[in-house]
Amino acid sequence: DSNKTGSTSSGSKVVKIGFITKFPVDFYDTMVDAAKAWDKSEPGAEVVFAQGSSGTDDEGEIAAIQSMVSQGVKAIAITPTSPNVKDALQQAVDKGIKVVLVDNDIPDWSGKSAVVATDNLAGGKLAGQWLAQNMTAGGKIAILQGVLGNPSLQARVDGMVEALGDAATVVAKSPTDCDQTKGLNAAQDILTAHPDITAVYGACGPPITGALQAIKSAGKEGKLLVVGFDASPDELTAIKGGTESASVAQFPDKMGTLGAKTAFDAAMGKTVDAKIDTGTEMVTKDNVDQFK
Amino acid sequence: MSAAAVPGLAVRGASKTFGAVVALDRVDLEVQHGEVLALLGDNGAGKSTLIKCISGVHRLDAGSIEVDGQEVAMTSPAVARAAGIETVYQDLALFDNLDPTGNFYAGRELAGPSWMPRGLRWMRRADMARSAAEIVDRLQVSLPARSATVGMMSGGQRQAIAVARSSAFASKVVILDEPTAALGVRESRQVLDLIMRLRDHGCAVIVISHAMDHVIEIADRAVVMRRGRAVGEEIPRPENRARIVSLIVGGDD
Amino acid sequence: MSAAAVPGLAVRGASKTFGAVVALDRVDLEVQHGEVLALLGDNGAGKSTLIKCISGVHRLDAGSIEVDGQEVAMTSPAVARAAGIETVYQDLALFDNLDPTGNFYAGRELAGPSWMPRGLRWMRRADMARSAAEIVDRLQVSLPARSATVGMMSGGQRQAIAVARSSAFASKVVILDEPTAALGVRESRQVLDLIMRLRDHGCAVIVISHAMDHVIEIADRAVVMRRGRAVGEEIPRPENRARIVSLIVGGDD
Amino acid sequence: MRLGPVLILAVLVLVLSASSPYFATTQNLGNVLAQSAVIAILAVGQLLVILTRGIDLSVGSTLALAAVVGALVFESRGGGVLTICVMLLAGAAVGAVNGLVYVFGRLPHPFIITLATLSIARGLALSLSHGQPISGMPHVVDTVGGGSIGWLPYSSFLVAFVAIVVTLFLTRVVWGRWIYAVGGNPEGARRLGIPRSWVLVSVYVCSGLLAGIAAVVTAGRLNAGSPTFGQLAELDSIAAVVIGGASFLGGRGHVGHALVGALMIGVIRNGMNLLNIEASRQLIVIGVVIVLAVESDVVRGRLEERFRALKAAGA
Amino acid sequence: MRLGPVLILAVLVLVLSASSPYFATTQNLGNVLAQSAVIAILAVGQLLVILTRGIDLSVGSTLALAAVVGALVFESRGGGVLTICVMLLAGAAVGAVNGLVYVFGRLPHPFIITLATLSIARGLALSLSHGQPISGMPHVVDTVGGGSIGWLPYSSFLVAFVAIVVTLFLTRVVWGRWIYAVGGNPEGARRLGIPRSWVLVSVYVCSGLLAGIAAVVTAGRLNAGSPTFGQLAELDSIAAVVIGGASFLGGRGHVGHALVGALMIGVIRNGMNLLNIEASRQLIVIGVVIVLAVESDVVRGRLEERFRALKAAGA
Ligand SMILES: Nc1ncnc2c1ncn2[C@@H]1O[C@H](COP(=O)(O)OP(=O)(O)OP(=O)(O)O)[C@@H](O)[C@H]1O
Ligand SMILES: Nc1ncnc2c1ncn2[C@@H]1O[C@H](COP(=O)(O)OP(=O)(O)OP(=O)(O)O)[C@@H](O)[C@H]1O
Ligand SMILES: [Mg+2]
Ligand SMILES: [Mg+2]
Repeated sequence: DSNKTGSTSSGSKVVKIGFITKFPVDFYDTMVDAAKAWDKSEPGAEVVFAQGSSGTDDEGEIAAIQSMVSQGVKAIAITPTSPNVKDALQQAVDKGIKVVLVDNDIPDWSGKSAVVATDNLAGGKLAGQWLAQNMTAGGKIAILQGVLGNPSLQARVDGMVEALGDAATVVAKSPTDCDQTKGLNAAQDILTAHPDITAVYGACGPPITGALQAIKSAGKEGKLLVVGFDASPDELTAIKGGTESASVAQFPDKMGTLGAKTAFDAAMGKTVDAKIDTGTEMVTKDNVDQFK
Repeated sequence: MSAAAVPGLAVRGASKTFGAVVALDRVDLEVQHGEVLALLGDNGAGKSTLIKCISGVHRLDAGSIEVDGQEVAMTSPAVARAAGIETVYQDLALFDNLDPTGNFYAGRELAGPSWMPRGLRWMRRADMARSAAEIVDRLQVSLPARSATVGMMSGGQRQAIAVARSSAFASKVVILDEPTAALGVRESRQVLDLIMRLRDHGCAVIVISHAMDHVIEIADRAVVMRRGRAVGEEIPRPENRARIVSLIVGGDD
Repeated sequence: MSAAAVPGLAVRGASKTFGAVVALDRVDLEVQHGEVLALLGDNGAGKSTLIKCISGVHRLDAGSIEVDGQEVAMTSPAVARAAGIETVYQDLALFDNLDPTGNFYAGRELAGPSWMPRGLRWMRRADMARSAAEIVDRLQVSLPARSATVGMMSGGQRQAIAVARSSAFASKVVILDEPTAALGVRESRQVLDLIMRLRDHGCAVIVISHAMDHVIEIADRAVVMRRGRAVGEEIPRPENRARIVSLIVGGDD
Repeated sequence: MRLGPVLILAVLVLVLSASSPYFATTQNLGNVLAQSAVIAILAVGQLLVILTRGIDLSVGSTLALAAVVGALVFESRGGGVLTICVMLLAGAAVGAVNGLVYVFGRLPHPFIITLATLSIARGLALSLSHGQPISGMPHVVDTVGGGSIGWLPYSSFLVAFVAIVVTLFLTRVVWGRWIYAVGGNPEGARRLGIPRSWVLVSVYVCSGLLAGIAAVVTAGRLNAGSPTFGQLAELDSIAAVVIGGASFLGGRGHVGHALVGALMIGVIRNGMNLLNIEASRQLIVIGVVIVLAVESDVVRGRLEERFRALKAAGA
Repeated sequence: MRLGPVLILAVLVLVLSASSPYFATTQNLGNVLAQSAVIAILAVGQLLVILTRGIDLSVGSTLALAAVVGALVFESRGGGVLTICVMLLAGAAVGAVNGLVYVFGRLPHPFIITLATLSIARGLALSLSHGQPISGMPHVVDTVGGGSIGWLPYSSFLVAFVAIVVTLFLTRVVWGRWIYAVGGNPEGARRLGIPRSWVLVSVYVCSGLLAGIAAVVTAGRLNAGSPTFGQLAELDSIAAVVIGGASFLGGRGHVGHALVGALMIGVIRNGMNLLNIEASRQLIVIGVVIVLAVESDVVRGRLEERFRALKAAGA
């Protein structure tokens, strides 16, 4: 898949675009695959990719940005790990490189050409509304948080809690680092301390997959509302099987395509929309077949 | 030993156990300034334990230690050193990663300026190298390159460095735990001479040794330990040799 | 030494350098079965280096080693052991975390069944404890509790365990590097007796020692090393003592 | 073995029983055992390595790689026994690389090669799985990892089995004695003809094999093989061994140390979830409890010694 | 110091210059220096600790805590010098806790307390910042962290300054000698009246202080203080020291080792970004290159020795 990057260094008409994602997991891989597909369809562009090593690897992203600049890209599409990378991005902008933020915004930074993203807070609210509608009165909910210190994961929790209002009480909140095993452990413990909970919400996919396992071994499969965020392949299977109730889907492929395209357009000097919402949608058993 | 003089070092009622092992059992000991005391005994008799207690390495379970008539609470080796006690340990306590000079001056580096706290002073490395070389030369041990670390040196070379280190800084009391065990004929001779020089300078010297010839040659008095107790005292003279050996070996086994 | 007999151990043209230090310089050496050879020399003369090369710890830069007339490539201590060479090292090579029995049998545990590969056999712990106790008793060293680890033991106790370990398994060649340095009068006596028993059993024995009395008592022949060279050979008798000492110390310094 | 850490664990259990009504229920104790099983198994392997003065940073990544490889094999071939064998082999293979490169590459410290395989095995797991968790594990793996007899999880029997085998191996078998010898005096072991190199290789292979077993348990618990399994498990497993009371200096430690340490970590984490302590506070509490646990053992030991000395002086 | 690691670094640079046209540009070299600066500073602190046979796992969390505290102070009070002082103090304070608890709590190994503060400091940073990065740093911090003279980043001057000061301290000042002595023979140091306890405390304080300095650089580079700074920095910094060639056995190592190791890590990461190696492959390549680097130094050393022996035998 790196053939084109290797062979086109001589083609001078081709515009080089950098595409930087956080780290190698499914979500970003989908994004990268979509961007690669777009790259194939657009002969005037050559996309080079880079990744950090974790969801909070600011240093890794900055290193990636700097090496993109060294390689002479004309535009960068990036899923920023945090606002911390904005200085490095500003330096790129100062050199005339266009920057498109994908997946996460850096709110108070004016150097960006566009933001192509899901609104995580809105996604959280979507989940909160869905839960508020579907929960029985006086319900209790447990929250499996994501990675501590990650603003967009925090927004998913905040949005949900806000929209849930007082439709239910939050009885437990556990950190999971978006790790499957930790999600399982936390869910086991929560089910022990709060056998009467009626719903579980997770800020990312893996801990919810883990929690489903705990729910299954507690014999409560299908008796709890389980709502995740990401609609990862495993979640989709679970939703189809009826063990998970719903998940907030994002559209990483859309982000990939639109991110690369917007960056290319910006580099070519076209005007681009400042905010491109790739949207979120509630995936339930009813519409799960549309997501694959 | 004259009863009137204040002993340079006195140990009274020293006891020490390690778990189930009674290493010292109410031991009394006195050494005068200008006297060489030999501490004799079988392997495991408690000699090294006694001198480690005197040097502050171990703490006594009971008993007291006096230097020049003043009781000193030997809570750490630094206290003992400050009280004027210098020790050559049986395990040498060398720094394998440092060169002879570094070993020599460890803990009392030549450094300045003197108004700075000790640890923050600038080392006078050339001075240290020079005088270390002098003192080692005096013991007539052949060392490999000056800058080699002592970790690679031969058993005798290491022991010579340890002996030279303590004797050079001797003030009131010098303790040597088997100082010639690994030394050759000539090097042993030098160490024995050194011990006598220390005595002549008024140090109180305690020597542990299994070499009866050496003991007879240099010691003014010999205390024999057996199973943690001080079981007897003799003047080491050739004619007493058999008596001393039988004291060491013990009548009961 | 009869020229006709095949020597139990022969070293020919052994050379070894450590960086800039020439530790061995074309050393030749022969020991017959039933002979005790004393290896003498100043500190740093290269004695320990020579026996470490014979025992496979270091590799010779040049030269060869023969056991019973067969040249053996001493690539590791395991090879030397397999060739029937047992060694007591100057640094003892004890396992501080094991008890005396564990140290005693390290590398040749009593274990079965015999058709299993050595490493996978089940240890006969009671057997080992029993015979270890016997052999240690024979050296008449008093040890603290049987199950104590040797790390905490006195210098002499440790040396006694190391000597007992090697001598118990002696087959063709036994090498002892300063085996009595830390031992008391009685324990030294036992070790000297032990060496003579080994000789009587037909072992070729090499002893390194700085104690001239011991050498004169037990050695059949003495080779003197100086600065990495074998500089002379003498029969150790009281009347040769001065000659030997001057060989050791050397005329040139 | 020293009883200190066991006492501290007991105190911890008492405190938690008093502060949460759910803690001392059989269901929860089952949870604790299941949650600690993986760390315990990894810690036993780590103990073997630490006994020889080494360190194995790669256990977590090895676990992930073994789980992913197992899941791929199950996906394409099926078969419970085959899947398990493949996972164990994958673990042992990484261990063998660690051991062989460390010993025969004459590296100065195993930190380097195990840090490298920490990175390499994780990279391989991510490549092979394309960064995705692979769902589905054979029934036997699911049972081992997630099943239980009453409230006692199968995995705790597995831990007990591993602990007994390794204990017998360490205390009764010749090779086990050699492990202690190499840890106590590596050069001495060589001089006495102990095959030091192979002893060293073997402990890394064992550690890798045990990471493979831990992979079976993890994969069974989650019914999947994921490249993100076992992150930071190296720190957990080393911490378990050290908190349990084994020594970093080599040659001093028992399987019991690893188990007690692993249980202690499991109990602390479980207790905090039960007490619903806020996420960032949890980090603080864990740190404080770990130090207190080890420190109170130190204090206990010193008091005992002081007491004995006083008694001896008085007698 | 041994030249091996430097040679390996040189080879690495040559290989990368040949394979990427961007590598040997001044702009990129500036980037490499800036990217390595934080690891280098942390590695110098880690070196001091490793010289005394210790380990400091808390450096990354300490960095995060110092940066967050600094950002909070700047937010509420302003003032460049004040902010920097607060960051350095916060770092040194964590180091002091490490050192004091380790030494006076008589813990068997610093692994335990520094693992605890790894957790505690991260928890505090998250609590204080409510899990959010805090934007805004005084101009002087921004300059130190992100500014440059031509293509040479300010932070590389800071690294050079730190390296020179610590080198002089270690080789010329009495306390530095004591650090080597304590590392070479801790019990021997005590017997010779060296204040072993305070020497040990001091290296942890220095390591913490240097983590504070690293916090200034990081915060300046990113113009913010974030509780997620410095994750896994403990492994990076230890790796740098060990790859550079210092010994885990204590008392053997130089500042040069830490710098070369940090640069090597920085160069490898930069090179992989330039060559556009895929993320999961990067993990594999990093691991392989680290082992090759250390291994080739080992082989070089052995060849040299063999050669000398042959020459000696021939002579
Ligand atoms: N591993 C080593 N590396 C470097 N130099 C060494 C090493 N081993 C020994 N030497 C040096 O080689 C020389 C001979 O040392 P060796 O230990 O053989 O002496 P020795 O005759 O046994 O002396 P002693 O009577 O003091 O034990 C010494 O100068 C020593 O410093
Ligand atoms: N730190 C310790 N822990 C436990 N036991 C010890 C310790 N130090 C010494 N012992 C024991 O105390 C007894 C006395 O030992 P010590 O070292 O004082 O003997 P010694 O007279 O010096 O013998 P040697 O002549 O062999 O050096 C021995 O039985 C020894 O095993
Ligand atoms: Mg002694
Ligand atoms: Mg020798």
